[in-house]
Amino acid sequence: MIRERYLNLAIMLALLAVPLWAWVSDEPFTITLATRVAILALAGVGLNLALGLGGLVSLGHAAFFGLGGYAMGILAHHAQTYTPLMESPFLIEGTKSMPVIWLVAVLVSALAAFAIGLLSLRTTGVYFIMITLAFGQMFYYFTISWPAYGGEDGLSIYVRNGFPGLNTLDPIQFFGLVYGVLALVLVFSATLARSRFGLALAAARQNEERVRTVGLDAFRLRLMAFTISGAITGLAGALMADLNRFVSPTMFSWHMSGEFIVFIILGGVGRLFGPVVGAGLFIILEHILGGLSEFWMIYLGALLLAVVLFARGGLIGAFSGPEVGHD
Amino acid sequence: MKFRTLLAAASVAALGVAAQAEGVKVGMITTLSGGGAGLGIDVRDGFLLAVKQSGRDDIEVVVEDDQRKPEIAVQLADKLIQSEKVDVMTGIIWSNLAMAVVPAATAQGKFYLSPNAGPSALAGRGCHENYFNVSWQNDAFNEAAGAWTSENGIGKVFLMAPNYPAGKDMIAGFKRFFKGEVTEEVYTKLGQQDYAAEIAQMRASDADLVYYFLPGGMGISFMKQYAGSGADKAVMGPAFSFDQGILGAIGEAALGVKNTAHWSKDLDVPGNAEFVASFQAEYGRLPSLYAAQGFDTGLLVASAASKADVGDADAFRAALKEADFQSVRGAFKFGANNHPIQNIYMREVVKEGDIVTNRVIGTAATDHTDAYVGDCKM
Amino acid sequence: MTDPILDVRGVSKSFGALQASDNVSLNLRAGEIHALIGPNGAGKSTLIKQIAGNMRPDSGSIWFNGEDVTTLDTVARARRGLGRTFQISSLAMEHTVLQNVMLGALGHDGGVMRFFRPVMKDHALLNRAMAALERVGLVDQARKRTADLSHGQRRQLEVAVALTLSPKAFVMDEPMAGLGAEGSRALTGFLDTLRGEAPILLVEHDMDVVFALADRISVLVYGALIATGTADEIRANPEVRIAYLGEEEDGA
Amino acid sequence: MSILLLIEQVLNGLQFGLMLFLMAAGLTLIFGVMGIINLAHGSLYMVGAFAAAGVAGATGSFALGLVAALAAAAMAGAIVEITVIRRLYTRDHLDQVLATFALILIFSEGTRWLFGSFPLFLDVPAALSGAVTLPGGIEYPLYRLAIIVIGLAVAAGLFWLIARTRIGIRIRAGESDREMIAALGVDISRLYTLVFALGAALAGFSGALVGAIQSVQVGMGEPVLILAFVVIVIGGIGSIRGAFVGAILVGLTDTLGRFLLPVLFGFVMDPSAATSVGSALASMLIYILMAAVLLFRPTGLYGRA
Repeated sequence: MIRERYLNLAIMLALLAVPLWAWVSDEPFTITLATRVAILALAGVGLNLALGLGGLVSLGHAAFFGLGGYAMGILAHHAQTYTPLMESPFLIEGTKSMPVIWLVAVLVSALAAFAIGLLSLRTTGVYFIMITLAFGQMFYYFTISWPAYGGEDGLSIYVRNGFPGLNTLDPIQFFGLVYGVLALVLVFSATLARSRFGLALAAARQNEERVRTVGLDAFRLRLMAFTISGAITGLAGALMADLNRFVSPTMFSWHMSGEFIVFIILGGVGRLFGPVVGAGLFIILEHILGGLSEFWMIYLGALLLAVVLFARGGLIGAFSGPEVGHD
Repeated sequence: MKFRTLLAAASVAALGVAAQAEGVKVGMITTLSGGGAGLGIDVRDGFLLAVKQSGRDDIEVVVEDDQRKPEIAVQLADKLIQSEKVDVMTGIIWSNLAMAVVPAATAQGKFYLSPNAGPSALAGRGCHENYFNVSWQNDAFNEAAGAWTSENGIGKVFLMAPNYPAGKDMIAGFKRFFKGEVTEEVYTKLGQQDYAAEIAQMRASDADLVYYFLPGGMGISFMKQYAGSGADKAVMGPAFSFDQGILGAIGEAALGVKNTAHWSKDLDVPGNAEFVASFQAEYGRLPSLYAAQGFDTGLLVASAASKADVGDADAFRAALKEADFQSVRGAFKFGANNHPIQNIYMREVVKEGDIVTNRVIGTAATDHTDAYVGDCKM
Repeated sequence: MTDPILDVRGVSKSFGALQASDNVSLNLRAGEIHALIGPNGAGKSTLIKQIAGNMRPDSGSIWFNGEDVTTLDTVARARRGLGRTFQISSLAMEHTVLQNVMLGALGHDGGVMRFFRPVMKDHALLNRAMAALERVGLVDQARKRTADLSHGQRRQLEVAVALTLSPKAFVMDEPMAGLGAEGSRALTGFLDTLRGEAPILLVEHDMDVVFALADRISVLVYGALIATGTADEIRANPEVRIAYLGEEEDGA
Repeated sequence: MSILLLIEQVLNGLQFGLMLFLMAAGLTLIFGVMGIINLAHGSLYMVGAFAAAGVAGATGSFALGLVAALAAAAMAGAIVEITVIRRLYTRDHLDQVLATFALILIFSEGTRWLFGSFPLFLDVPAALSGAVTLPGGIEYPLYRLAIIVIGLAVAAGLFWLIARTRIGIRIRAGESDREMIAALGVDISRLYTLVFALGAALAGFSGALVGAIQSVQVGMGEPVLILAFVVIVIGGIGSIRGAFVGAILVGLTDTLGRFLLPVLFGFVMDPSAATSVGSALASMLIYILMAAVLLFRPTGLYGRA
């Protein structure tokens, strides 16, 4: 058994080494794949705050992923066409600057998560799963039938947005940026888990009655967790949109929400680096299995089933043994 | 997602093909799994059949499955361009996927040949010298249908399409050439499967004709429900809801329905009968509209490859623009915006033996060109 | 006489035909241990739930520290200083022992929306938490996972968590349940010293404990209070003897 | 817009709702008795439709197709219960979501592997084709009328089964206390397999019925699945009566919303924008309904707290 800390370090190094190797050997597509892993991992890390730490099984996180994506799409679209976002009561222009877009993406998805959380956290268990799913679908159908920003066609952004001091069009530099964001969010996530809030949230997951009996409001804790979680997933959405230079309603589809959960499960529920491992494994499988058979999703399904039924700790659990309490 | 089909033979010299700097590498992104996979499979099979029949061994095709997800398509495009270093791209079935992939691909200097789908944005202001549409502009079949409807003295029409951009394009196309009155215009939810509410409206309407665009399963559901509803209005639509793959699922409910298309398997033009026979021999099923488009796209690549070296982009582009191949649709050439100028035919669903299929009954539009060519500044 | 800290006034609660609380009035004064006894199914748990805020009475009111708290929920009552322990241990089982008392300290401090400083290095909270563990004698177990504690240790931890809150009153639902003779004796001694800090409403089955600790005893039968008084008064009460003590002897 | 048209639309909503009920009843039964959240319920619907299309295509008999749909879906359900679901009873909802999500992938791609990518043909039986004239002069498709009748009959049958039969008593007992029923000496795992197969058969049956008027294709179960979830959440998970009321509510809301919203918006904006905005809103209407219900009753209309 390996200490989880060293395993985490190895994971981050591997995620860095693969694209660097690809950069040296001029395999830009591998860098793109690694970037995709990092972004999906980021979305998973966001969900894991709600799901792993808070025990909130959200089947609607695609809503925040999509909102982040559309925050990028809409801002960049207006900048690209030189049309203002709105003129009255005050002028808002589009932008091609990543930091601004990220900020908007985080704020918008946090706001949405707060509103959705306010309604859906009144419910628990299956009701919570289903109502988050329904909210996700609401966004999905809304974007499809809302004509202003392309409807089902989505929005294409021809040139990747800029970040001060970097050439984001260069795959390895964009990867570096995404990797940096992922690392920061992982640190934040670890800090959060060890903070006062993290302690109380984790306790609320295990025993709501206990938390209430010491005078802490479990609902408020969960609402905050859900909001932060949504914000991070929204940030991932903005990055994904920039990777693809494209946004569309499929970012809101419930399959997306399902895949986020799959990352977490493959890696190991509640593990800080679970989503990173899960996303990596998912992308690798997609490529290996996809190369073997047109019906690769059957094998993916079978593997997923096997992990759920027989390997509950996920991949990290298999290597580092059962989880130990944070202290 | 890698279905690599290597058609390059072992030795160029052994087969005596004129020495060229390099062959053409084609990257095909199409839908091979999930919903709508039938269309992609037909395009792929038609394309590969054309390449095979061309006898050229310098065309290599890499086929990838986009699962009908735009994100996947974009990633595959990155892969084909960055990793496989293809020269020509093709294969995308859906407008929204095309909008995601094509602008970026052409901006990176790749050729893109559309074997299906022609969003208006790519025909007008967003046109590009490296983008060739070998199928149709989205509005085309509908414009022809609108013209035909007016010419045949039908005055009142009920219009229906899903509430998404392609649906609205199609309805706009019909209205552009239709001179009569639109009594109702209904937009349904994308993916909707139950049309009882809309059919009730149709029966209550005083329109003479129901014109609708509902691709894939939506069209199947609608037609089956319409036929059982007792509604007696004539029905018409673009060919997408009445193509071979779909008629099998609708069955006799579709008999008599008119639809517009640029191709039909009974179309009497040189090469078409041979195409239908060879496709059937190769794959054991009747070719669809999509197979025909894939086939023509394959012919186009082969014709351009025989005229120019793909390394010389200007020469290759000129060779593509000549469209010097025997289209299974008959006369075919590219307009100023690299979109087809072609005939659009009116077809009727008939029964041949046990098989429900289409028959050409007339020409709805001759040498039809799209409405956006004027917006294209190329 | 000082106002009671906790004052239950004419509380009734029924589930369909079952009258779980029948116009119950009782109070808890500073410095006392008030034991609530009654046969199984007498409605003790239902009454405790209404006092702690898990359940709203159909009629009547509950006053805490001079304030009507009838409509307030558990969280609000806890924040006003109601320290409760459960009949069946209710702890965060995956957390360590220390983390559980830290949670209590956090509840007392109230500043939970803090995201960056590691909570387990927060000295103010740690001191409060460790002091509580010290008092119940669990310091040596601080780093253990709560799920790995023995049954008795969990009961001690429950009390420790309640202590971290520095409550104005304790409500303890059978804290001795499942403890061995040794543990029971230790806890009895501890509760005896605790009453000076805050009064205790004690639900308990063990009559020896009740008679040893309680300043006053209330007897609940079929949802209704049949008697309240000192240990001697209760012992002497014929109604209690018939309805409760007699039955207890038969049943035991 | 005439009053007759409105009545016809109400009938359509009713029919849609009853169809949803068949799906939702199985889902809610399985949840109520076993506490299992089954995302793969839509796959069983698809299995039913494909089995019906396959058998009806081969034999020419719609009735045989229906029988095949019931058998195939029940069998698939039983196999799934024995191999997978059985291991999930003691797990949390997260594992159930994941495992049944995996089952969706396996079922969908497996069906495509067996039947290919093109939609299958399944038609309304000749005896039920065409339309009938109802009192008041409404012409209504006979097949949809048949669906209404069948849906009501199945609903009545289910209520009877739950309330009156020995199986129903066991189901209700299992619902309230798993250990108690095991103590009574009832073979709990057989009961669970039976209930799961019954739910699956209901899904397969509705898949086959709907397959005759819709497209029989891979992935057809998913939109219906999500609607069925909305239904049982509105009705209260585990309650058959809730599923019935929820299904009718969703059916009517969706159908009438699609029809009326564009008309309503037509009063305040131009027709083209009105249809666009109206249908956009209509597609979200049932989710709004669901959110509204949960706002006031977090466990649904007939849910237990």
